[in-house]
Amino acid sequence: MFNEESTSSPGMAIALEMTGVTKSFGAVVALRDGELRLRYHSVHALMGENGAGKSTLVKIIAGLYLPDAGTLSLAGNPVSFKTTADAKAAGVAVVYQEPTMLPHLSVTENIFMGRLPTSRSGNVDRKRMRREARALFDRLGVHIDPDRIADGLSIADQQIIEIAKAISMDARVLIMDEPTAALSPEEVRRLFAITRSLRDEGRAILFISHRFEEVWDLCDTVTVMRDGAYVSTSPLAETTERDVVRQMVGRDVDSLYPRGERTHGNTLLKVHELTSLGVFHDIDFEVRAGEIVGLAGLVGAGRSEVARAIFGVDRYDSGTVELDGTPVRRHDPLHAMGLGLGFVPEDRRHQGLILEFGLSRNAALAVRRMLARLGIITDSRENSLARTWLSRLQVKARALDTPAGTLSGGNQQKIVLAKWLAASPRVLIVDEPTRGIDVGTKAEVHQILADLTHAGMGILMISSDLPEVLGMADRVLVMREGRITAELSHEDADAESVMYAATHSEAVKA
Amino acid sequence: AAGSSSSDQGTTALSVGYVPKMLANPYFDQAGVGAEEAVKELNGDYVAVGPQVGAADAQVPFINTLAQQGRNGIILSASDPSALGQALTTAREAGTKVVTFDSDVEPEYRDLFVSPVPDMSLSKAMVDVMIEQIGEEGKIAILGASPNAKNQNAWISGIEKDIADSHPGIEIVEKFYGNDDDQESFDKTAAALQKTPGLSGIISTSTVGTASAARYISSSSFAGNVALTGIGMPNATKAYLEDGTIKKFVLFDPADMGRVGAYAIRALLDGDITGKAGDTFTAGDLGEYTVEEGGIVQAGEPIVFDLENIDQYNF
Amino acid sequence: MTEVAFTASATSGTRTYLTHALPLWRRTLLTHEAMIILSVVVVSIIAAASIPRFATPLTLSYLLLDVTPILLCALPVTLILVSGEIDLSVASAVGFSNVVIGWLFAEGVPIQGAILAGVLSGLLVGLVNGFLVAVLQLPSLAVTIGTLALFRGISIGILGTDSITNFPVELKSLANANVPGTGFPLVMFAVLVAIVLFAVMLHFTPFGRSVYATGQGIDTARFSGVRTVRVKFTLFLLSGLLAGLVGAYYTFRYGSARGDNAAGLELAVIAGVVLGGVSIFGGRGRIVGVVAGVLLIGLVQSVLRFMNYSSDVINIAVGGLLVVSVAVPLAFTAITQTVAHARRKTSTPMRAEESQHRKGK
Amino acid sequence: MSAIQTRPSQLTAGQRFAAVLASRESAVVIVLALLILVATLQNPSFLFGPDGVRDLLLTPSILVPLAVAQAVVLITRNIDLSVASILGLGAWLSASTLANNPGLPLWLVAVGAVVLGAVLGSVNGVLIAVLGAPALVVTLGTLYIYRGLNVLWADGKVVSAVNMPKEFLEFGVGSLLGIPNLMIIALVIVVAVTWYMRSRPSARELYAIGSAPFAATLLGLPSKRRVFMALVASGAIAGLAGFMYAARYGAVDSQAGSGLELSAVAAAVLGGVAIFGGSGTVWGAAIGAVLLVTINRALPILGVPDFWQRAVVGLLILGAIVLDRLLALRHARKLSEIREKEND
Ligand SMILES: Nc1ncnc2c1ncn2[C@@H]1O[C@H](COP(=O)(O)OP(=O)(O)OP(=O)(O)O)[C@@H](O)[C@H]1O
Ligand SMILES: Nc1ncnc2c1ncn2[C@@H]1O[C@H](COP(=O)(O)OP(=O)(O)OP(=O)(O)O)[C@@H](O)[C@H]1O
Ligand SMILES: [Mg+2]
Ligand SMILES: [Mg+2]
Repeated sequence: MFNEESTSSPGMAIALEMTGVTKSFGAVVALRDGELRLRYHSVHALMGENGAGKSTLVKIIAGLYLPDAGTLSLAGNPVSFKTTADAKAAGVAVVYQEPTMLPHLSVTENIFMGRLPTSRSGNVDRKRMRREARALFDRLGVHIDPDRIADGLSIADQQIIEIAKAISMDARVLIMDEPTAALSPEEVRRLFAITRSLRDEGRAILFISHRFEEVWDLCDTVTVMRDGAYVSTSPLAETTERDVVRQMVGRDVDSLYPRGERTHGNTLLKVHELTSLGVFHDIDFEVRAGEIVGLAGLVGAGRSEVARAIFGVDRYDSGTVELDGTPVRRHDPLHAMGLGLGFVPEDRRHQGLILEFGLSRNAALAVRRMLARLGIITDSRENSLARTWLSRLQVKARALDTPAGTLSGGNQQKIVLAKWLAASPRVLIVDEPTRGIDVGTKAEVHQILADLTHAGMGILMISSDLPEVLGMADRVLVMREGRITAELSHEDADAESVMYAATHSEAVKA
Repeated sequence: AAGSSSSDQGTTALSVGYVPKMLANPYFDQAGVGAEEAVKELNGDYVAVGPQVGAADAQVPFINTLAQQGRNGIILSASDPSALGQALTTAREAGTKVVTFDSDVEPEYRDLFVSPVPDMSLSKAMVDVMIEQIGEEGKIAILGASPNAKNQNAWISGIEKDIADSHPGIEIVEKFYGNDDDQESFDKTAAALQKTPGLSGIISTSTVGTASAARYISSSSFAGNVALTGIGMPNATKAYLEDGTIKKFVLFDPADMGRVGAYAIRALLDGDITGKAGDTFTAGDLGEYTVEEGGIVQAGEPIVFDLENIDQYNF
Repeated sequence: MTEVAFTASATSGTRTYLTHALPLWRRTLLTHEAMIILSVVVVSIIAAASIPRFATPLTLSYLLLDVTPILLCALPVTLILVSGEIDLSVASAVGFSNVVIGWLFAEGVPIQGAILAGVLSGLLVGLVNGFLVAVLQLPSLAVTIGTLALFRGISIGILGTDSITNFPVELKSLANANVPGTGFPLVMFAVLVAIVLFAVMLHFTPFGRSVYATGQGIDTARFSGVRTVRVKFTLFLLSGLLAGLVGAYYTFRYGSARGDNAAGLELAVIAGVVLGGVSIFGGRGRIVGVVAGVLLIGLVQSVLRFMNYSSDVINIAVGGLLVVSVAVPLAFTAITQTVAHARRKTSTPMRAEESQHRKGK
Repeated sequence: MSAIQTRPSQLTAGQRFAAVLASRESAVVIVLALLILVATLQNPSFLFGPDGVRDLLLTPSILVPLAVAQAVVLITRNIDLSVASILGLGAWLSASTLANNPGLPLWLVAVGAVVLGAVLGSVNGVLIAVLGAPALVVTLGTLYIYRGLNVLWADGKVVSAVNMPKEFLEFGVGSLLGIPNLMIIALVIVVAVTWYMRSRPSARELYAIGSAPFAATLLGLPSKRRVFMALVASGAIAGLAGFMYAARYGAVDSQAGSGLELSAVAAAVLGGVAIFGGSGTVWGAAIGAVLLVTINRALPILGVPDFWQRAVVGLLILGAIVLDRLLALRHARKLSEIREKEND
């Protein structure tokens, strides 16, 4: 346990305090003994791997989730938020990780919904609302038409509106869950300037980000979480990036990534000048048998979009995809699957699994046609297939008809992997394969991927987890704003070169 | 004469189901009153069942149920001439006598049809009342009830025939249907009057339509310019006699059909008649009836209502 | 792909999995479907015991004949609801097929040709729905309200005030015939075949799996190689095809073709399907439940008619069944949650996020 | 930054005008105007006949309030199929009360119909908003139940013009300054609800709830209460429409208004109300209702036989939603083109 007096700047009153907060979703314990202490006049960072429970903690403070146990107090008074309205009323403003726009309403109404300004007669005061929205945008230095409807806004603009919304609430406690994930450096700079001025006004701010430089730039204190549990809180001045990483991951990072000697065979997947207007451009690369190709870049760089286009879920405008010399039809995943392509998508809950289906139905979904005999598919055939793959991947579950949605994140991810391994693909695209899964499972997944390459599979791995890409990939492609800006060999790829290519358009193709 | 002698010979008790095209319709309610009275006079058991709205197949389940309940008579006004065929056949095979009234089915599906009045005499009566008002010259429209009902079509073609035969100066320029629905008849009348300027009169073969059309006309600028007549329910139409929208209208007493229907069932059960032409039976106070060609019995004669006699009727 | 040696699995021993988490009786008896089937049985027994003349072959025959059109339409509509869409135009498709048959027959087309054209007409309705819903991805509720009006309008337009009735007697008696000496209508063999076909299709084929996947998670379905557009299109075609066949059956069952035939049948179909446990939000429901749901409605109607109730009471009963079938489970959950909350006093589980998302029509 | 922005402040007057024309409501107004124009050219009495204008205004006066009620519910991503049955009960309450108590003030009866409608709507509200049952199923059920209750209550009777006080009947067909009384009521409803939906914070929350229910929860909006109130309002308006129905047609039986629920949904969809919530305006739904009803009256004049009218209505509904989709697709393509330009 850390010593409170030694790690916090004395003289700053506590704005929000959370102790012993626990939250589980069915079998998944998202947060155990969560702890947090925010002070006025301070920007507090919250760090932790994907799935560490940061957002869950935020949602409890926001009143969206009711905690299973633990206490929360604001300015020393115990509170218990039943709804998000309660938290708002108590002076807590939240920027959620995923923007939550009202697509049919105007930008202005999105900012003020729930507390629309009214004139004396009780009508919505549109003029005032618009004026205030303009003022907010000026302050943030962005140009979004306050009268346009929210539908069709880019993720970046949505994020800015979320920030404007939170700022406009004039809250004493401001919580921002990865607000910068989609922003450009210039926008980030402005956001930081505003955040600092809010801090100087005396507000307590919680800032969540996976980017170390941002945290060191903006914050004064950092709390680290791991596997849903509180690890430590320390003033940033007294800690280093290395310490934080060690606390986040819990062990030596390098030992995670098994890389035996790999021999690369012939080219399996060949993507040529793939373009989807406004999304990505002239994407060119190959994946060979027995090779892991990493695709790195910031969130929003268009990596998942490329993968989806290759697999055929999304349309594209021009270019070709070939698998082992055979052209893959546009916009036809079934055809791609027939040729031996598999795809573990990034959003396992909405793209990978049917949450209400049992495990065996999920595992058999991609191979349903092959499982059928004379057109008839039976539970027993699905079950025997599922038994094989679930036990190979060591899925922790009791019964085969357990709804997939009730498994823990890591086990859900394994079901998605099982589903695709059952289809015996030659090339497997994995998009954020270890997002939100615990350290142990993460190592297991990496081991599985390594084993697959040894058996001759080609793997295209998209990951926002830089150490993972660097550790696993034989070659690293870096994307920025829809274009490949660098191709680095395993030896040349390091954090610096990848991040440089991810943020600069004129990167060298190595 | 034959009927009354055999009714006390200990034959099976009368058990009649009355099935109108739709419930909650004053016309059919009045017919039901007659049927119920007659069944009671014959010491029988009476039940009125049916759908809320007229549709071809909606009556089928009710007829089936009556047959299953073992009722020995059904008095029916059919929404469709053939859709009930199978149900009626099955019922009759089980011994149920089927008498239709007001709107017939194909003859092979029933024992007898009680027509309110001879079709032609009703059509003639309507045309005569109209001629009285507009003279032998002019354009008229016809407002019908449902386009598929046999009696409607019979009356309308009767009107057309009478006009063609005896009133060459009259031209029927428009036919429209209100489906025995207040709202529809009202709106369609409005549309028809606008569509065909210079109309001298409307003959409505729908009792509901007559009142609705009167209501539209009386509140519009057509009041006094367009003559309206046809068949109508005395209670519902009285107000328009009083305000002058309608001078005279025609009908018969629907209760007579019900009464005759009930007595016919008794006679059929007793074997006094079989439904062939020339058979005769007595319907209580109404007197003796003779079955015409095609198994048809005429229950009465048209009544012309005007301000003088309207107060004698209450239905 | 060659066999992969899994290092991970080599380290820890093989796992075993139960096939089912719950024992058989709980999986089969504590379901919505079982409740509906039980209701059918209980109502039949009570009615047979307490209503004179109810328990006859004739009752069965009439009940089955009455539910046949509803049941046949309910089968594809079940699949459509499972896939997350809705079809309100079935009754208009039935009517359209009925009118086309009557019209062509009256125009002198041989009856076989007329029937074929009628079935194709039903298929045409499905084609239009499928194109608008699956291909253009328009909301099926709005689309099928539109096609409901359109094809009913065309039917009324074609026949106008006419009613075609002179259909061949053999076909009419075939449509109404029973297996000799029983109360079992011949047409029920066709219905049974259809039920089995649809049950197999939904529960035992890859296509059925695709239908469920489409309704429960259309994105996951697409990411799993389900051609969701094709699936939905096929379902609407099937619905049109069955409606076309029902239109032909209807023609001979009632020996009549007219513009307003089968109007309003769509509500009876939806009512039966929903009562049978199919979720209006897609992804849930089974054919056995739907068959039971349709039978339950037919049975309740038949019993009430037998007791000389008229259609007002019957409609209240049908509406009540519908409301009760959705409201009671929800009320039950709400009550158990409140009780659980009261027990734990300070903390409750988060109200299901999913239910917020799913809130819709 | 690659944000896409369209700035109306920089649009020319012409572009703004084009944008207004492109809105669904104006499109419907234009179609309506064209329809009246063509029908009048074909047959001048359509508009200039003695009752032309009056009938043009009177005929839609029942469907307009129903469409308004439906729009409010649709905007919250729900649906109310029971409106026509509620109308029926409101009509029967009004007609039978006035028949039995001819001296009663009309406004009192109207209030009674509104209260009855609100009570029936609140039953829907409890089941849908509070329990969370699907609106389509619940209101399909109450459609049957309410109509059945109506039949039981009416007990096979009909209240016809003769039974009703003269004053009521005259009110039903009378007009003020050339505008039929009933249309005045309908207009008051449209104006009031439009004002409310545009101006009051609680109404904007209805849009928010329909637009993204989960986001509305995140924002802390009182979704249950709002949806409940929307259904109560829908019932209340339908009850009032029942009163108007009785005044208009002067004859009420237990089937008054049956089948109008689909017309109400169709009118709202035609007027640009999205069936999945969040968008559309109340006056759009109202104008949709006017178009729907006027088409029915104009088609015979345009030489389309009576029998084909429903088909035309169906085509119109389909046309409206297909058009919506095409416009949305065009919009999306434009956005991606803009994005493309900015990227280069
Ligand atoms: N509604 C939910 N139902 C079930 N499990 C959930 C739910 N929300 C979160 N979880 C699980 O709880 C764990 C913590 O998730 P949380 O979103 O708090 O992580 P995080 O630290 O914010 O990660 P990231 O950096 O990816 O945003 C994860 O395993 C996640 O899958
Ligand atoms: N009749 C209406 N009913 C409901 N919502 C409406 C209506 N008209 C406009 N809205 C909505 O209100 C918002 C703003 O509308 P609009 O731009 O017309 O108002 P405004 O010109 O800003 O008003 P004012 O200048 O009077 O304050 C938009 O989201 C629009 O969809
Ligand atoms: Mg998070
Ligand atoms: Mg991605």
